[in-house]
Amino acid sequence: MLPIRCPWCGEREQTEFSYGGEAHIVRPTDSADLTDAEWGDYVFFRTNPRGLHYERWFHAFGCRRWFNMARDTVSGAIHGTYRPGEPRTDVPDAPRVPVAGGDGGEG
Amino acid sequence: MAEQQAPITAPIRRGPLDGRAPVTADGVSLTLPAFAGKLVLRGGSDDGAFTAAAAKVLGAGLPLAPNTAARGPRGLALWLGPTEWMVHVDADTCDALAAELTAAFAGLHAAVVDVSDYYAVMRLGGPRARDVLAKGCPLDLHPDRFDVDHCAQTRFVASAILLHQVDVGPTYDIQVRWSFADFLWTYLADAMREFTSR
Amino acid sequence: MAQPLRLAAGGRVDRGRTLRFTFDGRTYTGHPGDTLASALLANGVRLLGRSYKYHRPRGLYSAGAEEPSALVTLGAGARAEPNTRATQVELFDGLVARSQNAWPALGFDVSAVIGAFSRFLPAGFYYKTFMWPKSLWMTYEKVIRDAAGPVHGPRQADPDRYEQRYAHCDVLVVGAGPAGLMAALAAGRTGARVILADDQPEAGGGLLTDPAGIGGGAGLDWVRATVAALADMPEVTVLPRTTVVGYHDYNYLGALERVTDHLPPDAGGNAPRQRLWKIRAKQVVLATGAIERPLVFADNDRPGVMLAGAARTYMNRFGVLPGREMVVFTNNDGAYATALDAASHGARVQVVDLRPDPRGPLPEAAREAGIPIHAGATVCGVAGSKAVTGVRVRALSDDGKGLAGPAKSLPCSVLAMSGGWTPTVHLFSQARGKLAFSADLGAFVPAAGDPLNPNRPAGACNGSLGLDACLREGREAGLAAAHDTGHVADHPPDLPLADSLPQEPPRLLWTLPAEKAGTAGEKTQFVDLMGDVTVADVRLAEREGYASVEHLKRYTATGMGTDQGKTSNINAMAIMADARGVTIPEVGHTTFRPNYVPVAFGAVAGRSVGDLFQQARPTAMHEWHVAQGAVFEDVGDWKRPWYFPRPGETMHDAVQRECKAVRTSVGIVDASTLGKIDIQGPDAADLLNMVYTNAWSKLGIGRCRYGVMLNEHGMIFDDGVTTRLGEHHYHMTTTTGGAARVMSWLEEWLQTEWPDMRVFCTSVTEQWAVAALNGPRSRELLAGLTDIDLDPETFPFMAMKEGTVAGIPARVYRISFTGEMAYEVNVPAGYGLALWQALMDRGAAFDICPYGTETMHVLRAEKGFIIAGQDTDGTVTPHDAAMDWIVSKKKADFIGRRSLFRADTMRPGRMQLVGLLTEDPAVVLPEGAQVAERAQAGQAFAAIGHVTSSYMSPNVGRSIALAMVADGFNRTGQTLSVPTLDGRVHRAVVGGTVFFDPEGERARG
Amino acid sequence: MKRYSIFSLVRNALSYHENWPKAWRSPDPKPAYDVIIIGGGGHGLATAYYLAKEHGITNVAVLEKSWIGGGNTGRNTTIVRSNYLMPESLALYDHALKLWEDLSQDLNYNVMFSPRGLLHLAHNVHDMQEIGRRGHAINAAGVDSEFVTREQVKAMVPIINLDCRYPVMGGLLQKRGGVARHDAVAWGYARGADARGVDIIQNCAVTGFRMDGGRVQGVETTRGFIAAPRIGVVVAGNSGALAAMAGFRLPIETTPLQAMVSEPLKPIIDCVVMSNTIHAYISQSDKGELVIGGSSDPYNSYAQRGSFDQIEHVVGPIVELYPALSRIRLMRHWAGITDITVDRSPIMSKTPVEGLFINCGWGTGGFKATPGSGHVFAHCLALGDLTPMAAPFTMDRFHTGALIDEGAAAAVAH
Ligand SMILES: Cc1cc2nc3c(=O)[nH]c(=O)nc-3n(C[C@H](O)[C@H](O)[C@H](O)COP(=O)(O)OP(=O)(O)OC[C@H]3O[C@@H](n4cnc5c(N)ncnc54)[C@H](O)[C@@H]3O)c2cc1C
Ligand SMILES: NC(=O)c1ccc[n+]([C@@H]2O[C@H](COP(=O)([O-])OP(=O)(O)OC[C@H]3O[C@@H](n4cnc5c(N)ncnc54)[C@H](O)[C@@H]3O)[C@@H](O)[C@H]2O)c1
Ligand SMILES: Cc1cc2nc3c(=O)[nH]c(=O)nc-3n(C[C@H](O)[C@H](O)[C@H](O)COP(=O)(O)O)c2cc1C
Ligand SMILES: [Zn+2]
Repeated sequence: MLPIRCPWCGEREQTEFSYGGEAHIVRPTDSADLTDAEWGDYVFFRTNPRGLHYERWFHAFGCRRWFNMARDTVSGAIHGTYRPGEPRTDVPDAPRVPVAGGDGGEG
Repeated sequence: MAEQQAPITAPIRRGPLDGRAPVTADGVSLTLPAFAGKLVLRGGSDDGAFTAAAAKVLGAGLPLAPNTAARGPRGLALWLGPTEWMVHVDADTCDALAAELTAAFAGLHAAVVDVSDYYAVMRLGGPRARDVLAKGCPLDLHPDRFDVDHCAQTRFVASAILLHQVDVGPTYDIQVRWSFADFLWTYLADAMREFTSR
Repeated sequence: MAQPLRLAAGGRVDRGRTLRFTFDGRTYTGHPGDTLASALLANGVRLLGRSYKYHRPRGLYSAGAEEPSALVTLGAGARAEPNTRATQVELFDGLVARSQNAWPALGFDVSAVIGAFSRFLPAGFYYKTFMWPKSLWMTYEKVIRDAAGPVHGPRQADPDRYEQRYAHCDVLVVGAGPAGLMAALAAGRTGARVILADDQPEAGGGLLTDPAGIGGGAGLDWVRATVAALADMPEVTVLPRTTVVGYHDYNYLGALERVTDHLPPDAGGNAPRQRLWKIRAKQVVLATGAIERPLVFADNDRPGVMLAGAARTYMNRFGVLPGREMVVFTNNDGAYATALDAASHGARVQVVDLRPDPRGPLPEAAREAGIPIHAGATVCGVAGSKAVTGVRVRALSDDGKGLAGPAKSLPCSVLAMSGGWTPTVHLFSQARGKLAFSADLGAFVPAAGDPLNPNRPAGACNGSLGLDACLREGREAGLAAAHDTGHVADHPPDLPLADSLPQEPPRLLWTLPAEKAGTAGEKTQFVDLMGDVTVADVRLAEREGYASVEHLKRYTATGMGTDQGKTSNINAMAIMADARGVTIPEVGHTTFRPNYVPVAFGAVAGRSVGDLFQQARPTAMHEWHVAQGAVFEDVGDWKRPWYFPRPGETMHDAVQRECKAVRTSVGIVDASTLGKIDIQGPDAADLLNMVYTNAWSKLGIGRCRYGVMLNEHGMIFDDGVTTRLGEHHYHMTTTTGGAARVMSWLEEWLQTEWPDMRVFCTSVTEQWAVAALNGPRSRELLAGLTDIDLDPETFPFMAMKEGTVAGIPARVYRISFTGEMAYEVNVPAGYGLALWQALMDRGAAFDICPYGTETMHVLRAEKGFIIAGQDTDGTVTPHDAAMDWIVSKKKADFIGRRSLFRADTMRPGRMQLVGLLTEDPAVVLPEGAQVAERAQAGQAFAAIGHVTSSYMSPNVGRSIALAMVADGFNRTGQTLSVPTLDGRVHRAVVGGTVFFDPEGERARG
Repeated sequence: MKRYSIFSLVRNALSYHENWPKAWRSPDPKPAYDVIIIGGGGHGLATAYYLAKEHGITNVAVLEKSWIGGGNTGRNTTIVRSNYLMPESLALYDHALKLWEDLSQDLNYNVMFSPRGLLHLAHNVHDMQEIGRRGHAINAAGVDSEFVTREQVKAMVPIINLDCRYPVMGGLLQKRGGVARHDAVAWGYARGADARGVDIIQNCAVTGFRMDGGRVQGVETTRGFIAAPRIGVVVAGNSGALAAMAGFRLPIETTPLQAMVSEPLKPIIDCVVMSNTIHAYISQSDKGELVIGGSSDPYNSYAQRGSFDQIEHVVGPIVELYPALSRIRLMRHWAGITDITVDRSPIMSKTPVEGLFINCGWGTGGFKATPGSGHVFAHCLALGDLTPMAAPFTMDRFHTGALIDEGAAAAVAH
């Protein structure tokens, strides 16, 4: 169970969240002009990387906000969470370790 | 066609937990607080016009800090999210307040939704309340982390709850959907069993 | 004396009280503080069970969680608990235990003859045989299955309760031996929130075995003082009888507290039997100690052969002398302490040491005490089968690989052995920690932790066996862990001085030479007692190519028993290394996985079973339905009335009656469970235009419209009616099962794709109770209860009005899922029951008929209305569902639109929704029945579709069905075959999906 | 290959089993092969076996990054059945089931395939409709499946609690379904392939592809470059990583799936019982432990470990459905990494790289397909093209929309 830091509510257990797949996939606005293959790529094909993954989570049992998270699919390390529209979290070399003291929410 | 007929008796408003006797154990009790009207307010935390309008009607600012509640002259406002608050008010004044708020929000991107019946509230209090909650709620409720007028939307086992610490007792108000209320009540009462002598 | 091996004094048992218990029906006594194992030992009971495969007699091997041998079934009836380690069971009065894997009796077990055939049953023998004749395999298999399991499980429901709780701390310390206590004390002094968990009933760990001194006094006095100091710290929680069983990512650990297991059944009051703690710790200190290793020699599994440390534990902790004649067999100094203690209790003790010249302080002390030491020698045989009566000892050749000199027989009743110590690194390794092989210890030790799971191994767990090192490492680990959580001690505890004797290195001989050469000798040298795996099996695995450590494990089942190889794995790896001619680290170790010790399923399930398994969601009118004898249907978590049988009615009768009543007079259905979403904001219509296939911009205020939602694959996933309440205000309804999904769907698109859309969605599902009146007299009925003008001119079909109904503020929607004139009355849920009762009271005059979901389904099928999820299944486009009309041709975009134009979605001949009328109107096709162009009874056929909905319709006066059929739209008028499993083939004609009131007049009326 | 039999067992017993040969060799890789199969799981090994046995192509290497059978083949709940809904899947899985029925004899290795019957439980009207459709569809295709009543369920599984939170309404039984010994499947295929000349090379991880003009030339491995004109990728959870090495993407996400075993017991559940609504799958191995599978962790991961809440998610339902198991203990739990497609159906396909074929996407349910998958894929590799049985399963379907949606019938509850 991952401890996930909701960008609004602070750190909560994973069971409060639902997973929303890869992040930063922009829905084509010109879909009518796309080939079946291009459209299929958008709908079905994901990077599924071994390693750093930018993904979406939904704070389903909390504030009901969607947000993004950078996580390593091999080491399990969560590198950070950020709100939609914010730039991708910079990923430092070291995985995140629960920090001394303050892992509370923003409030 | 308006062959209007008055009902024979005034309709009775019921909650899902009506008639439940309080459950008590050593150091913890489960009770029903008085029925409150409940309004969801929607608007941006960063929308000054909205927050000002809300503050004006409510007589106190909405709590803008996550996971906090603020009491004002017209009721208790609980932070639910960056664009969402729950306001608990006296049931009798709920409609009027909703109307006032709706009027105050005219022209703004904001909303007022009456959810008085959607949710039921139960109250768990006493020195052992934390131990009972820990049996299903993954939040850290240590007083250093969660104190009076902190609130959180979280879960108790499978139920989504809105937890609000009322006093240092500690006493918690736990708000849950109508259809989950009976289950949650039963679960909490069961969780208290350990603290009852036979 | 009742307990022949009980010492007169010493140990932690309370001789003042006597407890009675039975083992295999015989009554014995013991004392508070005993384990079942120590009590049995005190009574001289050696034979405790039979082995898994060969049914060899087995006894007590250890004194802890690592026990591979002494498994019993505890309790009886519904409380019977198989595979319980006698070493972990605290004795209570009235305890009942039985041996396992023996019939008819432990002493005389018929299956023991299997042992005689053991040479035909080497590792993996079943892969090589039982293949002929093929037809007999299931018979062979039954025999194998019956033979394999050691014991029957209970058949009745478990009467006990199990709880769970979450906990949070700065520092979790696992193990309350000297290292763990010191760590907890040091961390506690900083004010950090500390949890100290230990699987034993009392703290002390190794100090309960070893009376070493600390700080100038007795070690156990130091333990007592430390425990008292911890009890005074408000932020420290000490959990005895609590085993940390799983270490999951981000320092999330599961710990099983045995709350009342040590009490007689029903003596625990309202406390649970066990409690699973789910602990999120910022830092962890692993002070789990070390497990002693057996030596591997011929017949090393006989009852009476046990670990030297365990033998000492029985003496010092439990006041039991394992035997009056003891041989200590060791490769290290530590076991001499066992010899010394036994001698001090008057036992006749001899030591066999693999090392040619043991000279450490402990061996010297043994010499001084007059204990004979056979140095440079090995045990090469054990006499006695159900209990050890003696051992054969021979000198070792210099390289340790052969035997030299004549055999000596040493009589003894217990052989206490020690092959050295293996740090208990299970949790460290579960936490992704990397291990390194320590050649000194002959064991894997913690090397590098994983940053995801900040922890510190300390003491014996870290490979530091000396008491002084344990205390020092514990203190450092406790302080550092607390420091990393932001806590510093003003007065950290001093490091107490401890008695620690220097020890000489062990002589690591992983297999000992046997008197019989080769396999003949190796096949009684047991590596894994639990799985009856011998040295011969390990070598066979290597020979056959199952040489990687993981293949070894799986081919021989080493380490796969309930002990998970705590005493055996390292020996197996070492023997494999020897067989392969490589080093032990080259062989490597298998993966440590939870659980550290097995955990009752009940504890993992917690209270969420039975009545608390999963909420059953009632509507506001539920009570009424129950009182009226409704039969309920589970729809998701909801309880919905399925039908309302009258006395004597079958389901069919009731449904037919309900169906007729709705179309002739008026029916009422509880529609509260539909999902409801309040949508507000200037861009609300834009949102609707994107999530629905049809156009929403022109919907008038107070008007309702039906919509279908597609996923991005173009397939229908939900539907419902949405009503415009105000300029920028809509009320959406969804299917019952789809409510949460649709709500999340809207939020997902709004928040992640279209953040600029100014729309707020708020779920209002349970704010509204909904009673839907359906039927030609519904207006008449409602009119008598409402102030709303029901004139169809001003309140037409697909419109909504607000007002009061029965004096209750209400929204009334003129929408219809039955095709009848209908009014869905929505009131705040608190008034739901009052509304329902008022409608029923008033409805009496109209013969109002309450109906359930089944009737609702028949009625909508008569009208050809789909149920998303029944008539559609995630592969159906609106076109397939004969709903082309609902897809806007003008809108440039909506979710799923592009997918409607893919090659396959435009392919002719797709499955399409049609109506089917059987030739015999009395035949109701089974739902799910397959449709064929032509089929013959009892023969396979190419299905071209299937029946999605099928009912006897009293209103159409015959059976009706909906079906998905390939190229269905082009088959109108065709007669198709529908074979059923009873061997009949029905014929049915393809037609439209609307069977009743095709013009739709009734709903508009 | 020395044949295994009761006679050879007795003969070897007399020589104390000291003369058994290696089940498979451990050769060093040759510089080049006719076909390379990446992945020494059941599917890869079966592919090699059938390439050799059915197509006479024996200059084949199976490259396995660690030990054979250690992927999902060695960590699955071993359920074997063919009662799939869609005709394309049904054909494929029943092809596999028929091969299972003779597999021990064919391989001369007892894979302990045990067709003890497999029961799907229905707990609500929607479930009944779902099994109704599936049962009829399967029967139409001439494959066995029967509906059973609540009472029959009880007779088959006496410890079941029919009146649990979602009462059991009935079930669908496939008598030919059952379980098999997972490890033995990998080992039996390895031994059979090896005996026919296939090189099984363990501890040899593929780290890249060498390409020339869109054609594959061979693979880079931790043991050097190995050439082959035709290569099959059969690496389950790692398919995405291998595809990335070859420069294309797959419609796959890799997620952990956990399983667990109890302590061993004498027989207590004689068939395989699956329940979608209660989320519990259980069977009992020949060794006596209860083998229980659960639902996938919800997120992508290559870590071969899942989260504890998923374990709770499975064990609660098990206790609800089988209250007598409450006192039985959970001994070990672990995870595999599964390759999940959107439509829950596998991919057998050519790839954008000529000469490179992929067989993946079996996700949480491919153990049962092992013989069929190997058989069909071997044929494709031998042919250099897809066979009719494989053709519906190409990657193209994610572009045309011709999904084979096995999740479909269980779609939405009304
Ligand atoms: C917990 C669990 C339960 C399951 N239960 C069932 C069930 O009951 N019934 C069922 O039918 N199916 C089940 N499955 C699914 C089933 O296990 C798999 O579909 C099937 O075993 C896949 O076999 P495979 O040979 O394709 O893959 P694997 O056995 O995973 O083999 C792939 C191999 O490729 C190797 N590899 C990966 N990368 C490389 C590389 N770069 N170079 C070389 N080698 C590489 C891996 O090491 C691995 O050995 C379950 C799966 C899991 C995880
Ligand atoms: N040869 C030798 O002389 C020798 C060898 C080994 C240990 N020792 C002695 O043993 C002691 C070791 O001290 P230590 O503190 O490192 O260890 P310890 O063995 O004293 O204490 C470890 C404690 O952890 C508990 N434990 C283990 N796993 C657990 C789990 N998963 N959950 C909960 N509790 C668990 C054990 O029951 C035990 O109480 C020292 O006194 C040392 O001198 C001596
Ligand atoms: C069908 C099946 C039965 C198993 N039975 C046992 C068992 O009896 N004892 C055991 O320790 N592990 C058993 N395991 C689990 C393995 O020990 C191991 O956890 C699993 O193969 C995954 O490998 P890993 O844990 O080494 O990563 C079983 C696994 C499977 C797939
Ligand atoms: Zn949040």
